[in-house]
Amino acid sequence: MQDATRPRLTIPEPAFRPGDTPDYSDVKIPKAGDVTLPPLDVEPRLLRNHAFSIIRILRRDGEAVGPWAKLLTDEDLVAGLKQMMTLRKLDARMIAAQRQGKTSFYVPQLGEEAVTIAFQRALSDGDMNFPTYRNAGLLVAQDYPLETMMNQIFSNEKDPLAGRQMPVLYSAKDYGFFTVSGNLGTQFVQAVGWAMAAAIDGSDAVAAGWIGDGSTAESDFHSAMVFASTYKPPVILNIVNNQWAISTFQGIAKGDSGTFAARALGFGMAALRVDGNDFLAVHAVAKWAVRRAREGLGPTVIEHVTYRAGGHSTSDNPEAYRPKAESDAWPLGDPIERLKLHLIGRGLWSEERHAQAEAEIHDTVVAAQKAAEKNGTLHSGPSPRRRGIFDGLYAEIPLHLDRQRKAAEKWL
Amino acid sequence: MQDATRPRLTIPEPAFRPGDTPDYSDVKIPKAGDVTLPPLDVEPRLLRNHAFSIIRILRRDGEAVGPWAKLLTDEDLVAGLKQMMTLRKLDARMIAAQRQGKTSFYVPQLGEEAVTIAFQRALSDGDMNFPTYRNAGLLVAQDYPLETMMNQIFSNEKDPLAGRQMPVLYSAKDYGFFTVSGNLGTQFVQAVGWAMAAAIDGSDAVAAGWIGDGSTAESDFHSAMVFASTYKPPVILNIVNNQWAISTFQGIAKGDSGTFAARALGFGMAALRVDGNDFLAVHAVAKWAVRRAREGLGPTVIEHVTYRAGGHSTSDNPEAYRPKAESDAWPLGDPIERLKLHLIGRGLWSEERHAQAEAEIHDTVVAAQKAAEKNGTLHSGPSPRRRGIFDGLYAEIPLHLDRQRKAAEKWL
Amino acid sequence: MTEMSMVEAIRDALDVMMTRDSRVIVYGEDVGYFGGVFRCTQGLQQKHGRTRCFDAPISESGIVGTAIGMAAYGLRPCVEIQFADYMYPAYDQITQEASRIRYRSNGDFTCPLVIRMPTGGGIFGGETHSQSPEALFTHVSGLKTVLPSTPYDAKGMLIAALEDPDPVIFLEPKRLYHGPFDGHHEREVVSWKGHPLGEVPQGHYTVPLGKAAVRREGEALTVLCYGTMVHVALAAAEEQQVDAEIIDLRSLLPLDLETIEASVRKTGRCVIAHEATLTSGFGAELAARVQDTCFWHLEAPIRRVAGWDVPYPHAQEWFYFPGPKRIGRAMRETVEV
Amino acid sequence: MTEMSMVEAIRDALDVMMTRDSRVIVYGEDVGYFGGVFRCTQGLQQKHGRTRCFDAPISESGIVGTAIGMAAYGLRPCVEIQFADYMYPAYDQITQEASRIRYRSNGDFTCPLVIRMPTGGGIFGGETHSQSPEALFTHVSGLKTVLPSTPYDAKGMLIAALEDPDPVIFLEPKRLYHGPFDGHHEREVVSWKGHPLGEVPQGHYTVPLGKAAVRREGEALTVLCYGTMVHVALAAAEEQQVDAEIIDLRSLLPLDLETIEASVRKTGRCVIAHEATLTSGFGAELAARVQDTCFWHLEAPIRRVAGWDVPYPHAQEWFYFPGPKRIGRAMRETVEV
Ligand SMILES: Cc1ncc(C[n+]2csc(CCOP(=O)(O)OP(=O)(O)O)c2C)c(N)n1
Ligand SMILES: Cc1ncc(C[n+]2csc(CCOP(=O)(O)OP(=O)(O)O)c2C)c(N)n1
Ligand SMILES: [Mg+2]
Ligand SMILES: [Mg+2]
Repeated sequence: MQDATRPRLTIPEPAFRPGDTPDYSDVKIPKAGDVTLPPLDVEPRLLRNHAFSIIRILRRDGEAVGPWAKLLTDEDLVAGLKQMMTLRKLDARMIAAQRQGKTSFYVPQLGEEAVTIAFQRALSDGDMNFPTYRNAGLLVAQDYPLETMMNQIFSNEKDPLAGRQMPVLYSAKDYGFFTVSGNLGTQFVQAVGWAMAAAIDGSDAVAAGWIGDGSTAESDFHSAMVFASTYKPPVILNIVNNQWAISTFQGIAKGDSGTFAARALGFGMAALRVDGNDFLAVHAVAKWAVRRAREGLGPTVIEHVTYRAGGHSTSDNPEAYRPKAESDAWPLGDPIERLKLHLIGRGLWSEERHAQAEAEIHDTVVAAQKAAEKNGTLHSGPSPRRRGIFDGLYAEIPLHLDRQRKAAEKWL
Repeated sequence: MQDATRPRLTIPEPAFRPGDTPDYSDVKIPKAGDVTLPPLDVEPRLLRNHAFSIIRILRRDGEAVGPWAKLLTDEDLVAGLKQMMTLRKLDARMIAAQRQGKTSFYVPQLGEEAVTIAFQRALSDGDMNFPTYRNAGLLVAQDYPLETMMNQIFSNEKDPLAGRQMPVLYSAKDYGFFTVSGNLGTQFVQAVGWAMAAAIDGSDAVAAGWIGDGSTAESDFHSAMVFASTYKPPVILNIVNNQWAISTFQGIAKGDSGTFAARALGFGMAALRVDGNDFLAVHAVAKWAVRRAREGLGPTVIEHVTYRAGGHSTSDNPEAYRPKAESDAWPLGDPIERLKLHLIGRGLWSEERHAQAEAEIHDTVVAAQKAAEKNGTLHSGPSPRRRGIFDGLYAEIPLHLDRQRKAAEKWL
Repeated sequence: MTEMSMVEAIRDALDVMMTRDSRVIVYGEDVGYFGGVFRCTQGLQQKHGRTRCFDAPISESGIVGTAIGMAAYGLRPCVEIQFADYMYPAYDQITQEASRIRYRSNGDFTCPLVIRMPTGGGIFGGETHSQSPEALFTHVSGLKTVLPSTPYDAKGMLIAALEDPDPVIFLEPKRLYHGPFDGHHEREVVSWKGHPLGEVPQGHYTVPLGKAAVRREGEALTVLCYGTMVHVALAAAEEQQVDAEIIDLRSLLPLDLETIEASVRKTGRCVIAHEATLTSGFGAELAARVQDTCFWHLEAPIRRVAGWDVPYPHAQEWFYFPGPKRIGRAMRETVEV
Repeated sequence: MTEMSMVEAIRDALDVMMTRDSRVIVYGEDVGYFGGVFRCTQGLQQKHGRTRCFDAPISESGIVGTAIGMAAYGLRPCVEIQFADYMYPAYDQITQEASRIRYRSNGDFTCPLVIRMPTGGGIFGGETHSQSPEALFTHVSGLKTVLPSTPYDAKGMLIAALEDPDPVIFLEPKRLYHGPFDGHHEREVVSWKGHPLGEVPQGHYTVPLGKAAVRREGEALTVLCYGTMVHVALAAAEEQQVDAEIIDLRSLLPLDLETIEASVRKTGRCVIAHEATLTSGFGAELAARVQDTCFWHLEAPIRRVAGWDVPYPHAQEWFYFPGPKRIGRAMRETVEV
């Protein structure tokens, strides 16, 4: 029916589908240490290679190489490893808890732990993240109480959000963690606004926006780019490219060419593309961008190249749309294994210490869970006050809502 | 109060404000003929220079030079010149008519006539424009009846849109002109959808979307870029950069670096930047992009660099925010003067023929206006049926609206 | 006749229409290869090809915006918004564009377009997976807004929507996808299998948009409801032993004023139920109309039972949801006036 | 006291607050150097500096989205949407974000934010410069929606909004910017100069959000209205010689239920007027509430007079606009029942 030279609709397709054997051997991964370290006041248009290549520090053998290396202390690295392990453990326990009916829903960050945990170490008190549902690492990196997270996950009596929000949509102002929305993308431009406010106010705080690869298609992504490129406030705009948006691979959001970081180039903004499974590289890049922002040199867009090794959420079954073993084939490896190898190579860590840390973390997470479960879980034990749903919509309750509250009393 | 190295909010400002003497002598305008003509199947990422430079054919002395030249016949050129003159005359008469209270509102295209008139000549029957309010040239280039346009401008009895729409928000399906919206930007992504439909349908029609520099900040611009870069339908996405959005200069939409065309590069799409006041260049670029689309080679984004020499609309007074003489200082000149010079240089035109054409066009436009005024103007003479406002909202009138129609009868 | 869940009925409607009419194109987030997070489009890409059913970028405004362009071209796009809660980014394209293409162009262009979206709560989805935004569409001239409460209607109405020359907002009460949920969340989930309205004819048939269905005839009062609330109201009438006339509106705009008015004139009493927040919900329009056209027949104030005026809370959703107890009590109080 | 137009009163409120509170930031399309297409921000950039009042890109969602971030930071942004008709691209940020920041974070974050937008028709603006979208805000829990009908209220309410800890939608009836327009478009334009409510105190004062104003006391019926319709209703009462009690709601949410109910209980009759399209307009909510809480006092059906259910037509706008004749007739018919 169609003429060979006539237009056809291109429908991008992932390389592999269930039944295929994933094989990334032809994907070119830039060598660690290859990408240059630009000066903080670099002209954004000179960062072309930085937006197309991948900034990497950790080699296959675990050695840290290149101009971006050596920014973290030994303690930082060990702490970071433990936090990544904690996050992974938390995820595993909470997925199990969901299966046991203790919560309605959970979102894991399996395989992406380095992105948020390494990034957060580049921020300071007073800075503000505008996260998505998959950024709990920003809290874990600050040793935010696991029990409090679980209280929300279990929607129990001590849920800091009083049962109003779904699990994982945390809010923690004191930890620089903006209330997470269930609507994709909205936070990205809010981050820019927060940074504009900091600039107007003359503070030296910086904001960090977070968005997933799939969500870059949303309008708010564009608004964020437009306002950031025009007003140049101190904001870092993080795109976490974990290759998937529920069942949809990143090619549907991006088309079949270029990178997400390249979108920033079109706006004259600094753009870096980083190996998101390389703890050192993520941190180095974050540090560079945060310094730049704090010194008034403008916004930076960072694409974190990683892989969503787990399901999208507990409601998802990835085997329906991608090969089972795809995450193992993913060429950038596992962030925990890679940092572990590096630390062992530097004599800062060992298999024994790792096993011991595993055990300790297990105990800590289990203890937190026990404590949280005492406060109730979704369907049993104490739960948030029902009448509380009328509180705190406005600073002061208006008459029409007060009447509803009174009418609702009879149903309590 | 602020530390020197602390972030501040950048507020881009135009180079000149009322009272200043505009001076563009330091603005580098690429030489005519300098930019190469890429093959139709060029890889978009190779078009970097095309997105940053300006494709120009007409030299200062009127000569057409370079690889993009020689696509139009002599008749086409003369017809194009006359159409530009017609559009300019139409604008002048309608602005005057607005002052006389014959219409509520008008939008001129003074200084931008080449963009639409040269572009339209690259389209064929069955193609579809998705225009803005400032694209009447797409109709004039097809010798659309001036009287019909005026019937709408005057909201009279013969208004093809029955009085429902503001002046200039034309609709003319048979002329490949989609109904213009008063909401900025919405049409840009609709154009992509239309082209997707053409591709699905196996037709060889192409769509052309239109948007202003200021409106590229809208969400729909992003949606258009995302869907066009993913599905690669036969669409040309035109950005008319006339430097101003009402009182706001283009730096507020774009920031202070780069070009609008460059935004497309971030999406891996072909991008061209063209001298919008160069009739030949606009046409050549349009032809290239249309051929590319029709052969299934994907979308092209074109930034037309021009200048809004008049007010934004009859409601606007540009002297409140920019120097009076700024349009004269504009280095790309006037599209009519430039084409005229070219034609005279080639012996196809003369001052006498020009004066004669002026007079003829004047008569034609005046005659159309007289005829249109017979059908009524906004406040006098016959006007669209009032009861007609209940018609055609749905294919069939629903009961609730029918009841309103009946209730309204008593007010007729 | 086959027994179908509402999901299957929707999928079947799409399949029937994609088979009959090559202009019908189905797309949205995750609807292609995977078949949609609620599985309403499962298998359609495999059967009808990749350019007839495909995945879209996560851009609701882009999905609707491109669909308007497709409709203007002459195709019949049917797009899915993954949850009604995510239609807000597309609200401009829906309300300022799709709804007005025909009117503003005086018929030069039209916009036959169906926008499907799952609506309503009861799945622990919190404020962003539970909303019922129907009143935000009924205030917009030029749209049709419909929502089925049974598999039979879901298929017949979706086919009617796909054949309609104007844009239709097709809301799918997600709590009804798998069974006639009556608000008794503490009981076992009931399935459509075995339910008379889960019997769905094969092939093509339509249920006209704009006609209400009387789900229960009665003399004591009229209950106006739609979607999940139909089943809740039926349960409430039974439990409270009230002889209610229960009207399933099915279509909010166009609205079946005649059926509504005839019923209220007969019963003299009226309760309205919906899950959306009370203030400025569609119940307001219903109450305002009924009190106007049936004033002299009314023997009691018209009562509205609705979601409270707060965002849908996650943990307290069953306190928020207007269940059979709340609706039953309003019915009882209204007949006792 | 100075005589001010509504534009001047709005500008003065912004100036007073920008002077008192360095957290107040004003931005929007064309509001900076030029001072806004309706001139409401004229001179503010020159006086308060470029980072306190500036031009924004044409991105309503970006304007509101950044303002939410600013409010979360601790500033008090006041953004302008050039016409209410252009708020739709920002509808997601307004209704799903601004309205819920406090609630969903259980008070951890708040969103003190004012969104100003000119509303209503009567300037030959056609379907995209004339809309009255108030009901699209009143259905959203967490927003306040207000609109003044006089320069005095405009200034006092805008200051109150800027001091309010929650997001406020501040609708400005553009036909009232320069005078108390009563719908008689065929007559000379009347100016605020000389009008008692054009007298505006200097400096800081507030008009509380949530209190209605009785603009005319009467016994024969209650008229509920707001914005331009207040002046239309006053003219209609005069012309029809009806002893109407005319209530200017000023604030739709929170709503002054007590004043409304007391009045209707007194008069037993009620007419509601607004310019927005009838179906699912805010009048529906008013009628639904009044018939419920005042049922036993009502002696006639509540009548709504509103824009017809079509987009605001350009040439026929005075046929669309609910002018003094249409409102007057509804008043007369209601008292004569
Ligand atoms: C506005 C909106 N549209 C759709 C959804 C449904 N949804 C939730 S997550 C998701 C995929 C997001 O993918 P990505 O941005 O890549 O983030 P990731 O889950 O990979 O971290 C979708 C479509 C939503 N929550 N909000
Ligand atoms: C959604 C929306 N926002 C704002 C406006 C008001 N408005 C009309 S034209 C205009 C400026 C547009 O500038 P640009 O895109 O550069 O086009 P130009 O007028 O220069 O052709 C603005 C802000 C609108 N019509 N629609
Ligand atoms: Mg992803
Ligand atoms: Mg412009």
